[in-house]
Amino acid sequence: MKAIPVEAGLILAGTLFMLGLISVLIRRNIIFMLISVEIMLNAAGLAFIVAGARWGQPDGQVMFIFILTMAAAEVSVGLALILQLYHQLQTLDGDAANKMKG
Amino acid sequence: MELTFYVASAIAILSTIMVITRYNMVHALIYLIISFLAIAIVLFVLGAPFIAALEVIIYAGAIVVLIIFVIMMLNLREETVQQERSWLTKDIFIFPAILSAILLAEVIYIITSGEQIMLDQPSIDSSAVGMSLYGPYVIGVELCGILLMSGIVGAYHLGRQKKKIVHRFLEHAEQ
Amino acid sequence: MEKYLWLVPALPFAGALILILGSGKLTKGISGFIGAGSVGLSAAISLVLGLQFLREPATVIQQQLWSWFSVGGLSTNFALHLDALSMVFIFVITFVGFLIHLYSIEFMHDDDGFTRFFAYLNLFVCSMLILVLADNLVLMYLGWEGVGLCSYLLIGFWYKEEKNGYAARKAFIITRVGDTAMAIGLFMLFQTFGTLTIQEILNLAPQRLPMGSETGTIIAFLLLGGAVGKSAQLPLQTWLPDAMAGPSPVSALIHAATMVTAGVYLITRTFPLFELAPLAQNWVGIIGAVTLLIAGFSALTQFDLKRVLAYSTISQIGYMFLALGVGAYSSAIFHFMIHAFFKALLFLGAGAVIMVLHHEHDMFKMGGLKDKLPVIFWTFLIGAGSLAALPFITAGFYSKDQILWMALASEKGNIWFFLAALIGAFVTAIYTFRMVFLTFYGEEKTHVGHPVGALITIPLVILGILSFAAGFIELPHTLGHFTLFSDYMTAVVPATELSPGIESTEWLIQLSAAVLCLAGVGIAYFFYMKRTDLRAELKSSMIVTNRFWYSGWGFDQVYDFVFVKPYVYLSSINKNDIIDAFYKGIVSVSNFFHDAFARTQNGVMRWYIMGIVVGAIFVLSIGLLFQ
Amino acid sequence: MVLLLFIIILMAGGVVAWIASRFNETVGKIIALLTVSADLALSIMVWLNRQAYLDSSQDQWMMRFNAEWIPTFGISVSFALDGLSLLMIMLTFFLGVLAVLTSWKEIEYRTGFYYFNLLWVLAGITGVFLTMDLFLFYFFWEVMLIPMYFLIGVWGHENKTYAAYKFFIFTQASGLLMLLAILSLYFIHGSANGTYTFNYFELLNTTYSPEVGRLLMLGFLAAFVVKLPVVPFHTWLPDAHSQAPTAGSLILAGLLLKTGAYGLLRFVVPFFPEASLELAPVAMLFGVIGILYGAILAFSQTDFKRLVAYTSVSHMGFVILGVFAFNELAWQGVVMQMITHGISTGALFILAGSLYERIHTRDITSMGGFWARMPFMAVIALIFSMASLGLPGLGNFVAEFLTLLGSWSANRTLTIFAAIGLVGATAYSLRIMQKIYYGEARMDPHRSSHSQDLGTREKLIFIPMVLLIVWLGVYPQVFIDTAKRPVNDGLKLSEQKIRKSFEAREAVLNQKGGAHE
Repeated sequence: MKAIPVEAGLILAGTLFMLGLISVLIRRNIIFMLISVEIMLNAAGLAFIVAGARWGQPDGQVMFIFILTMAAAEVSVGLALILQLYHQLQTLDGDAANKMKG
Repeated sequence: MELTFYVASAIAILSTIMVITRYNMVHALIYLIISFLAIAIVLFVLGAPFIAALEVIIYAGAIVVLIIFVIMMLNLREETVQQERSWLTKDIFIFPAILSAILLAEVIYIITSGEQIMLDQPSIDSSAVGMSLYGPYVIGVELCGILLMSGIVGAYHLGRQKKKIVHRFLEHAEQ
Repeated sequence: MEKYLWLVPALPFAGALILILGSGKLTKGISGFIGAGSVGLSAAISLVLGLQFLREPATVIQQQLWSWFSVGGLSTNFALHLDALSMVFIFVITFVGFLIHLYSIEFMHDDDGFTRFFAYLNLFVCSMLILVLADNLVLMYLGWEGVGLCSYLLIGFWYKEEKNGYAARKAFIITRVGDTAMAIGLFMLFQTFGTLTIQEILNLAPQRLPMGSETGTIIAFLLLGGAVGKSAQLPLQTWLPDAMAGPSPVSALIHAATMVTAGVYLITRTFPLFELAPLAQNWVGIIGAVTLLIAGFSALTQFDLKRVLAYSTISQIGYMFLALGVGAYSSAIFHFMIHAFFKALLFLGAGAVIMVLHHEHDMFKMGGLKDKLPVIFWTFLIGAGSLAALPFITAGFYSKDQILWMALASEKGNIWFFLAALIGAFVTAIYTFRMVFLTFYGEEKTHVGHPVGALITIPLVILGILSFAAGFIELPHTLGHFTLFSDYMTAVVPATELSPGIESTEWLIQLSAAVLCLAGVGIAYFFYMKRTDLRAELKSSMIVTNRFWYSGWGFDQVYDFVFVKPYVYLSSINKNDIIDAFYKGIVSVSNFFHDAFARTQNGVMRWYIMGIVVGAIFVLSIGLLFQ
Repeated sequence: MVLLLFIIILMAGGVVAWIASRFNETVGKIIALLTVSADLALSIMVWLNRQAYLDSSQDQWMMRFNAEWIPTFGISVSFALDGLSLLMIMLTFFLGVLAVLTSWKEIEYRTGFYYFNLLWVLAGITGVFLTMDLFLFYFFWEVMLIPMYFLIGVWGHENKTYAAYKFFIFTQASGLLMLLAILSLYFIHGSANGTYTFNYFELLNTTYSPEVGRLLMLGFLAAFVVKLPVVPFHTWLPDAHSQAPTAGSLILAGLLLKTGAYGLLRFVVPFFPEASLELAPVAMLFGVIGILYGAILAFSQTDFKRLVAYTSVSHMGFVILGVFAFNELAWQGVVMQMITHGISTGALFILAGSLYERIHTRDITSMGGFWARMPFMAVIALIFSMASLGLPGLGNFVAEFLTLLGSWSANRTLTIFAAIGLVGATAYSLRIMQKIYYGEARMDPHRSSHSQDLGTREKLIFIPMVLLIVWLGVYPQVFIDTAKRPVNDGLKLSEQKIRKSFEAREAVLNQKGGAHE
């Protein structure tokens, strides 16, 4: 099996993470923001896997499972919040929910 | 194998770019599935077949389906796309892109500054992961259980369709 | 009788207390009776004591009342000490005080604050008695400040006029400046001697303080500071003319006869300290000489009757200081006593005139009162004669002549002191008779109200007799050589040492003084009786000098400019406390940052994420730069 | 036990008064009055028997009370009473009674809570004066702070919130520094001796290097100089004084400031005599600056209460001047100053309150000519403005005279400047008389028509104050004797400590010298 450099894996994770980040920053639609967060979480998980593969240890995969669990919980709560928001404000505009500004 | 990795990586990046530039939410989600699948391949290549499977099942399957359900529940139509088109202009990209580029450059610099190490470890099978999970990480598993539990309760509570004011600041908006 | 010494100050105090507590409930008759009666009783006691002292001048009566405070080596008592010197003072205070109380009963009769007036006046008499009877300097300081307070209250007695209040305040603050110097003197005395009892200090002084030592000189100067403040001498004299805002009996009692001579008492009392500091003693003389001239010339130009008398008081106290400066203590005290008689007489007379003329103070609007008010005229004339020191027949001549002689003849005297005193005498004669001629001669300019009653005339007559006759208890060598008073005073103060071989010139000096005095009267007669037309010409030719003298040599203006204005300015620009600005600054800085950070809390989620990103970039960059 | 009783009576009285006021306000007032009066009577009884108490103990302490509180941390409920604290608590209860009386009519809403706060402030102050456990001391320091904050913040005048915050932040910030110093002391003592305790008497024997001593002293000093207050930490005081209700100003000026002075005498100097000695010239300089600065500022104020507040700044300058003069005269002067200032300034604040009740303004430029209308009040004002300018025969003179006499031997130049402050005092005191009582009546008749002279209740307040200030002026010996032991012992203790540390240092030097030889 031909070896893949660690850097390549990490750069892929980093790039995906940055793309997710850009998306969070530019989107106003709150569902898109949620999707972007998923991308970022996934990228972070990927980085763990790369690191785990680097050392040949299962810990990276364990971490991925934890992240996965968290992502699942986050999505379910996040979607519930989106539903509420949409019912309350009749919009998916994340900026509309700014009543907590100082 | 190596080639597979690079191709899958390229597809993952490209499809993610497509995700973040779509106006239509369903299109974006389709691209997202592609991205997840590509990443699953990457994971497989990196010697984590079990995780690759989880990626496909939970990310590409469960999570995306959940989002699509919500989109259907909210009954979003063409006007959402129009709205998205008006929100997502070209210039809004500039500043976040610059910031992210800087960050990425720094990360890449940090990653590449060390000596090059090849990933040639054999794949770690699911039993090793399982041993680890229920061995040293058992506390984490318990905590995940609690998290999921509270996630379910929270989602149920928040998702109830009763017209209920969840926060005093929203009172005015409701009226 | 000695047992009852404490009654002398206590009686007026009790009177004051009753009057204060009973104010509003006592009738005027009772108030007057209590006021005058308590002082009268004091006067009677002091008269009896005085007779004893005349037989036995060296008597000393000590009376310890109670311990005031005793801390860390300082023990201060409420204790009285009566000796020949304080005897003269308590006699003058109680006796003149009593006469003035009598006078006031009629003078103040129509005033609303009748009871209040007598309460203050009694309190004053009490404080003044404590001042002169005090056995230690702290108690003396109590009396010293007490008279200051009463002076403040009485100058501002007619409180409805705001300017009276300001005059009172000015008097208090300026004397307080002197008092502060004196207080510092007390601190030094305590450090040097470990006690503040006067007699102990005086006994220890020659051992602890070598002749002309620095400490001794500073102490003497500080005490002089106190004396100068209270006695309205240069440079703290400016309060006295303004103090005339008070009722005339007050001016007579406080600002002529008693309180203003407290400085003379202080210096005489502590004369050994001054003897040990020749520099300071010389300055006492210099201050006296300069003050008597400045005040004399100022008196020449005044047109308010009472201000003339005020300046003349400053001038006469200058004479006393001059005498003290040349070591002629008994002469100073003698002049104090005589001055108390004739100046009280003049003020009371002036007060009567002013009352009769419906509160007219301007001499140029008076005139022709000679026949209308004969008793006042004659007694006033005696007083004026005494003030001008008309030769041979008036008491003032004998007391002032002694000072003139001592200024030259004493070992510490010199020709400049003498010349100053001589010129002063000349000026005194001019302004005194200018006053007499303007007030009583010429044609009547203001309508004369109802004539004065017995309670006013009797004190005038008694004081008139005293101003005339009291001089004969001390006659110079050339004229009978009768030295009752100076013999009496030797129990307390030493006789003045004369320069050798000067005795023979005494008659010459007396002659020159007499001639100058008469010349002064003549000049006053010429300008104010004979050739009144020349007056305006003279005035216009000397308009600048006139104005300068009229304003009391510009001291008020200078002080105003140097002290008062800067203080008020400094105070008013800093009304809101510049230091608070610092704390307010802290507040506004934190408010600024609060506003700045609050703005980032804008509720837009992406903005927060942006913050995280920027933070991450920052941290990573720092890490990369300093790895 | 009596010592504990002093505080418990007040605290319990406060709670009972609060509850009672819910049903009947007058009953609440009467309970408050009785509570403080009981304490006053109790303290006077102790005072009258002071000789017996002194005879029964071998040192300056007349009474002690000790009980465990949190033994694990060495915290105990520990009280002790000596002459100094006795004088202070008598003053506390005396002014406390007056404070209750002045509030009788002034407080119109939430009366019960008001009296609760008032009594708890007094309890806190009493605790500060009595406690001998530093932890408890800090506790009481806070107890007096928080109710005071409410007194200002709830019942104050137009700008009360600002003033209350300012007061709270200043005292709290400085108090935290003190807490830091207390804790450091606790740990230093504990690590050196093995016993961790907050006990005053134990901590008194702590030894530390001069540098540490200096730092710790600054911690304590911070709390006390802010409370005192010393320029430039005084700016909370004019605001707090002028905005507080009359009783609040009375307690602030009369008692709260004294806790600062008391702390200097009780803690700063005995704990850190060496460091204090080093600091003395600077501290005295600040005292003199305070005297002069306060006098100058008082002169230009137009708000009566603000004016009086600045006179407090000026008078408290004498306290710090005297404390750092380190001799018996000055310290006795300081003790006298604490008492007399409490009475004279307190009286001026009550006068301001009485005027405010009548004409609803504190602006002295709009007053004038009140002598004719209110002669009795004018006499009272005269007496207390004379007291504040230091007229002999009234208490303040004795205090200032002794302080200056003592500080003269410590530092001449500064004493001269401090004495000049007396002239400044004359200027501002007479300004009070001039602006308020002299001159023609300036208020328009419509507003001042109901301005009558003092009533019976007010006379009942002022006459004891006048008697006391005169007593302090002409026969202060009893008070001086009461404070004699603590003052002398405190000075002796500090002197011993300084000598010991000098000897120790010399020994070290000698050793070093020996090594060189």
